[in-house]
Amino acid sequence: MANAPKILLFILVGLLTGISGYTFHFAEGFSYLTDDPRACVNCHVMRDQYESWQKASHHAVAVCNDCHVPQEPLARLGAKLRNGYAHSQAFTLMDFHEPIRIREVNRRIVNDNCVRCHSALVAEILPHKGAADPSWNCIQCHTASGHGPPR
Amino acid sequence: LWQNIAERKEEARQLHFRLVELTEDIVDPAEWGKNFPRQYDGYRRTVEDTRHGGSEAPPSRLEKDPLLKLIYAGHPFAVDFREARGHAYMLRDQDVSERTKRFPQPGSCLHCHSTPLQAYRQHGRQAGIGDDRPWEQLIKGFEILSTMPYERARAFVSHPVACVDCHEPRTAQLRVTRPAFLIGIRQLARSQAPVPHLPSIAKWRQEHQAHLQAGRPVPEYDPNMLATRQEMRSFVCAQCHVEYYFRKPDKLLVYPWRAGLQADQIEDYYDRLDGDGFSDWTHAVTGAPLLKAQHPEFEMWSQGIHARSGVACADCHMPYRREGAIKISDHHVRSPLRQINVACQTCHRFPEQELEARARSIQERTLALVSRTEKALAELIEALNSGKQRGADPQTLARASQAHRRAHWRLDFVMSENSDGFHAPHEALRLLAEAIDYARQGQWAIASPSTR
Amino acid sequence: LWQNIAERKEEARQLHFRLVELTEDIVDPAEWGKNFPRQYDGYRRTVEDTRHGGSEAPPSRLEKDPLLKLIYAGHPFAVDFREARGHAYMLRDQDVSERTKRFPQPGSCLHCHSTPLQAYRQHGRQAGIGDDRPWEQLIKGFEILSTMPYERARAFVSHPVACVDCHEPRTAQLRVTRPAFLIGIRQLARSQAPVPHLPSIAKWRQEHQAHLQAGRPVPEYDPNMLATRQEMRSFVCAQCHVEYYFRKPDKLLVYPWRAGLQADQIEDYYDRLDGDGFSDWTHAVTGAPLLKAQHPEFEMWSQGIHARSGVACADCHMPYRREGAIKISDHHVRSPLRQINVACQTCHRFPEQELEARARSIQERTLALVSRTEKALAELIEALNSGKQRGADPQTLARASQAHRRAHWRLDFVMSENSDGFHAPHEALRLLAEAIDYARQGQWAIASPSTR
Ligand code: HEC
Ligand code: HEC
Ligand code: HEC
Ligand code: HEC
Ligand code: HEC
Ligand code: HEC
Ligand code: HEC
Ligand code: HEC
Ligand code: HEC
Ligand code: HEC
Ligand code: HEC
Ligand code: HEC
Ligand code: HEC
Ligand code: HEC
Ligand SMILES: [Ca+2]
Ligand SMILES: [Ca+2]
Repeated sequence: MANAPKILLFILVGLLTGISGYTFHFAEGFSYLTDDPRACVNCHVMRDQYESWQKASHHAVAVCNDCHVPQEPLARLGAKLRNGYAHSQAFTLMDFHEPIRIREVNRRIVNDNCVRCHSALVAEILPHKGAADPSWNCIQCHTASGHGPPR
Repeated sequence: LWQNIAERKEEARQLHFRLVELTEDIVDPAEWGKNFPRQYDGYRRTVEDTRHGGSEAPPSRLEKDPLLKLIYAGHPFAVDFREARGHAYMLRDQDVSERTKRFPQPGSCLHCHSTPLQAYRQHGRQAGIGDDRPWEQLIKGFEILSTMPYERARAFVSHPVACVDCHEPRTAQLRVTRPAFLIGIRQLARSQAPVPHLPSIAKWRQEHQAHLQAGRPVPEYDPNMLATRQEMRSFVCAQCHVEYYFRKPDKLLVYPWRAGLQADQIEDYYDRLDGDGFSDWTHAVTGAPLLKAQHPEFEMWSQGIHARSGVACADCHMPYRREGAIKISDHHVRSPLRQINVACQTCHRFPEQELEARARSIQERTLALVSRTEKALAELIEALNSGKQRGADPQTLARASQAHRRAHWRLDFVMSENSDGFHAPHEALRLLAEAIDYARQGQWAIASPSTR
Repeated sequence: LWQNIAERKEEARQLHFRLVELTEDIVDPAEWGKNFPRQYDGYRRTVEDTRHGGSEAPPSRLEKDPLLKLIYAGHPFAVDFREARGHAYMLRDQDVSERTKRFPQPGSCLHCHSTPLQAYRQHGRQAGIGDDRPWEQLIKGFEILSTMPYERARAFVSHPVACVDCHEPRTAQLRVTRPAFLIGIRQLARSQAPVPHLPSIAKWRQEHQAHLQAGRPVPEYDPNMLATRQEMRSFVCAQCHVEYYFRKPDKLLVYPWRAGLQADQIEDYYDRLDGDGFSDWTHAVTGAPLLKAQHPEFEMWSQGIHARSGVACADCHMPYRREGAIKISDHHVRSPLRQINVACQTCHRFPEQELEARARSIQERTLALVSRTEKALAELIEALNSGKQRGADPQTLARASQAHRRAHWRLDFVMSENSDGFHAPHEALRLLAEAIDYARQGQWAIASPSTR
């Protein structure tokens, strides 16, 4: 992956949130934009998910961004922006719901990623109305795929 | 971009070749099987019935539990009542049952033991309702066929439940087709009864309110249009696995959901029906006007924690299974405890024996309490009988008789539900506890005038 | 933000400083609080009682439910019986209860309402048992203090439950210290009763068998050595939240687990005790020899799905909560429904309102059946009373009296358990159903001789 878009993104995020570059650097914001799972665990509140990911069935085949970020470049950028903003805000205010719960939009992203990798296998069971059918949800049954069973 | 994704998704779905062009008129599952061989294979395996093999008829519940003859005295169930088995047998088991052979039955019985859709349409058409009014046509045919004598109606159907009953032929999408269900679920939607497990009904109710307030015409709740896919995965079963009764006097099949799905709500509905209340039959010993409960799986499931958690019938009874490179729904509908690994372990990360032990311990607690309740009910029947012999006063007898109705309904609701309590463990025990209380109160009512 | 992150990173590294060298003799939680300020903060907040504020005494259950005076007639509970509240109040609430003020009670009461460890040791020592035999010393002191009159024993204790009761002073590791529990759990281990939720006992039993077969001496089950950490997270509570009785005649405290933890097994134990059976008191109206159940939380939890799934008391009542970068156990022990997000959502992915609704619906079904059972029991009491007045034959009265004992035990077991059924919903309803059956059978027994 080229570095240019990341830097651009970083500036954008900085502008959006009014965070100084230094702050974001300290928060290892750069690494947040990479695919290295350790980037996420820079924040201790992500520790549970990091550790549970390591123990779950996918740790050898998928890193955080394989599941949590859309793979189409444009959507990818959009999601990173949106989530970067949400993340900075949550982290600054520290007013988020605990335990942390995935948002509906982000769940949809994850779901699309399940299908992306497993499309052949699940071809017959996909929603008949395509992605427009909001009721279908791999995670409903496979809660444990990303992060193992709940504690 | 959107287009892109949508296209690829569509592409991903086109895996199987369509060898046959399926239409409404193709009822034979073998034809469907040409397009969907894996599902057809599973479907056919319902002959390998879970517990009761390919024998002539499955074991009698009356022999296993001798009190049942007393409890059902005067009802055809006291003559023949057996275990359920695989879907492949549904039509045959009805034909050979003493309940159809020795008692006059209506065509209504076939609604859930065959594929009557074509016959309904055809009779509606013959009654002069054109294909341009499909709903009216269907309902008309349903009414005509259901109110015929069983033997006459029987000639118009030939298959047990078939693909076309649950699937739209062109897309194979899930659908519901049974008139009594379509009417029943409308009435449920129109009721006030809370249904937290059926989100599309809650949504329809809101819109319904909005329509009413705006003075707009109010469309009925239509599951085929509005239900979520997850709801459909239960509704297809709720076409048949439900409590029902035959309307008087024409014996048309009705699902009693106008006041809700809970046993108490259904009882309430029956108590008010036709002004002075409905009863299926009069108990041969006590003369009490009783209700017969039949397989309320859908109603019971609705009271349970699985329904509340969005777990559908198909999740457990038709779980996905991997066949080579593809994942399909197991069409060999049967007890989930026969394949706990696919039916339960995706959601519950416990060993198979442990999960089986959990289900069994729920069932054992329930069955032990069922026997206890049966004993109480049998003693009430005896007390009522001897009270009548002794010439107890009519008021006393009426009180005891009312208790008999209440107790019988609750016991029967649990006993004729086929999961032995698993679908809603807490609710099942609540009903049994109430049944015991009513039965024993009835007994006491008989005894008390002479002791007070 | 910068500041924020820096702080958090700092926190993450921080362990606690040991300001005080803690020993067995340091009972005062304030001292412990110097090393563990966060846990101490939580502990102190048990004065902010969940539901019943800091008032002089929490609401009376006798006033809320008038039938209770009849049901407990003749027992101190008919005089004063209140809601539980936070741990901080345990000693005070016992002191001011009419149950200690108006009835002679033994020192046994203090076992669970104070920190008696030091006093036990001291009395053991004074009785001549040296520090080299700590177990004997502890048990001796326990026996001496427990069999004293309450007022005398009271002078030797001063704190409600304290850190030292659940934690080893040097390492802060969990431990259990209550003699009645240590003895009770040994007896449970020696029994045959299945305990699938307590793996270390199952393991000990196997080893026990092996020792026996090899003719080796058999060490007793010792939870402090053998229990898993997850078991310890329930055992610390099971030191007190359990059914108990006072041995006759010396009133020593005993946990009745020799035949198992289930209500039926405990009843069985009582029925056989001392040859002709044990009873706590004689009912003032019926004369039946009854059992009093007290807060069997541990026993009830043991029958539930959470215990089977390895969920401990502390998971729900002392959940981990994040304080900065550190996760600590919430020492403000209280109702989990006050903080569903930390108490339940770590395991259940449903919204808070939904989880609360699930718990409440279990409680509502249970409480509705509790009232139904109370009515049945009250009617039995009335029937037995009028039977006695009428001079019914002794055999009839004995049968009804036995039914009273069975029914009362089951109702009381559910009613005096403090989760309103949540800890084991299915088991609670089973017991109530049986209670109704026994109560009404007793009624019938009184009525039937004259009607048969
Ligand atoms: C700057 C610290 C930090 C970093 C780095 C971080 N997170 Fe988070 N994350 C948080 C906080 C704080 C929340 C809670 C926000 C909320 O719930 O509103 C959160 C919530 C989430 C959520 C759930 C909430 C939602 O919006 O759906 C997901 C998914 C998530 N993070 C994924 C990731 C991934 C993937 C990475 C690495 C690529 C990552 N996080 C890196 C702090 C961080
Ligand atoms: C194989 C796919 C997959 C991978 C890889 C993955 N996750 Fe997730 N993650 C999920 C799913 C699925 C959920 C939602 C779980 C649910 O809704 O039941 C989730 C939820 C989350 C949440 C929200 C918490 C919650 O329980 O709702 C966070 C935060 C998160 N993931 C962070 C991470 C981080 C950090 C990594 C990498 C260390 C990671 N994830 C790797 C699939 C994955
Ligand atoms: C980056 C690609 C990728 C993504 C994204 C992904 N998977 Fe997988 N998944 C794999 C691979 C590779 C395997 C192991 C090989 C196999 O069995 O196909 C696997 C295995 C599995 C398995 C079988 C093992 C198990 O966990 O029991 C399941 C179920 C599964 N995935 C579900 C999901 C779900 C649900 C999601 C979305 C939350 C998801 N996958 C996302 C690549 C992926
Ligand atoms: C509302 C749907 C429905 C209707 C109407 C219906 N059945 Fe059934 N029937 C079922 C279902 C579902 C089962 C399987 C569950 C069970 O055995 O309780 C079943 C099982 C049976 C069985 C096998 C088990 C047994 O009870 O012996 C017989 C025989 C039977 N039905 C006969 C009849 C007859 C006769 C009628 C008409 C009087 C009838 N059915 C009407 C749905 C229905
Ligand atoms: C057209 C009506 C109808 C529909 C639709 C239907 N069933 Fe049945 N089902 C029956 C009848 C009738 C029987 C009893 C057959 C017999 O005993 O001969 C039965 C039997 C069963 C049995 C017992 C099988 C055994 O091996 O013991 C199960 C389990 C079952 N059905 C589940 C389901 C599920 C799940 C669905 C939906 C996916 C469903 N049914 C849909 C009518 C129906
Ligand atoms: C969470 C899993 C689950 C769900 C959801 C579920 N069931 Fe069941 N069902 C079971 C289990 C377990 C049994 C007991 C099977 C046994 O005893 O072998 C059972 C038993 C049955 C039986 C009797 C089967 C027999 O062998 O006689 C029928 C019929 C049935 N269910 C129909 C339904 C219908 C209809 C629905 C939806 C309205 C439903 N089930 C929802 C798990 C489930
Ligand atoms: C209603 C429940 C349910 C839903 C929804 C669901 N699955 Fe599954 N899935 C299952 C079950 C059950 C199995 C186990 C099948 C087996 O072992 O034969 C499974 C197996 C799998 C496997 C592993 C196959 C193997 O053993 O290698 C993958 C991968 C998978 N599912 C992906 C998905 C994806 C992607 C989605 C969303 C499109 C999805 N699933 C939706 C129930 C579900
Ligand atoms: C009693 C109802 C019922 C009957 C009868 C039935 N199916 Fe299904 N079928 C289902 C359900 C439920 C699903 C799961 C659909 C979903 O999740 O959207 C399904 C799914 C399917 C699918 C989609 C892929 C999959 O496996 O999930 C195909 C194709 C299919 N069925 C073909 C058939 C054929 C062919 C027949 C007749 C031989 C048949 N069905 C009979 C209920 C039924
Ligand atoms: C699609 C998911 C799913 C499937 C499949 C499923 N369950 Fe459950 N089950 C749940 C959920 C959700 C709960 C509610 C408790 C919770 O939140 O964990 C639950 C609760 C339970 C409970 C405790 C509730 C009670 O009534 O005591 C038992 C026991 C249980 N399930 C057994 C089974 C068995 C046996 C099967 C297979 C026949 C099964 N489940 C299939 C999701 C599922
Ligand atoms: C085995 C441990 C144990 C013993 C012994 C014990 N208690 Fe308690 N006590 C508890 C627990 C636990 C609670 C809180 C739960 C409850 O209220 O049921 C409690 C609550 C109380 C309360 C407040 C609620 C109420 O019932 O009014 C009083 C007062 C009380 N006990 C008095 C006594 C007296 C007097 C004795 C001796 C006769 C005694 N206790 C013996 C454990 C015990
Ligand atoms: C030394 C005995 C003892 C121990 C150990 C103990 N408790 Fe208690 N607990 C009591 C007594 C006594 C009360 C009642 C206090 C009162 O009402 O004055 C009580 C009250 C409670 C209450 C009611 C609080 C409220 O706010 O209404 C809860 C909840 C509780 N205990 C849970 C626990 C849990 C969980 C544990 C273990 C982590 C535990 N207890 C350990 C004796 C004990
Ligand atoms: C799965 C969660 C869970 C577990 C495990 C659990 N409890 Fe509870 N407990 C509850 C809930 C929920 C309530 C009901 C609280 C309410 O009504 O406000 C409750 C109520 C109580 C109460 C009464 C509290 C009050 O406010 O009066 C006591 C005491 C108690 N539990 C002790 C225990 C003990 C001791 C154990 C272990 C043996 C235990 N609990 C295990 C969830 C749990
Ligand atoms: C009724 C029992 C009980 C009492 C009293 C009690 N604790 Fe705890 N404590 C626990 C339990 C349970 C844990 C969880 C331990 C574990 O999981 O290993 C715990 C954990 C701890 C820990 C480990 C860190 C953590 O938070 O998980 C510390 C330190 C601690 N307690 C200190 C104290 C202090 C200081 C006091 C007195 C002010 C105290 N405790 C009183 C039951 C108790
Ligand atoms: C540490 C994990 C854990 C915690 C904490 C927990 N639960 Fe559960 N719960 C489970 C498990 C495991 C089951 C069994 C079903 C299953 O396998 O999902 C269950 C089952 C249930 C059920 C269905 C069983 C029944 O008896 O109907 C309900 C309701 C429930 N939990 C509510 C709660 C509530 C409310 C809380 C918080 C007070 C809570 N749980 C805390 C793990 C947990
Ligand atoms: Ca009926
Ligand atoms: Ca007792």
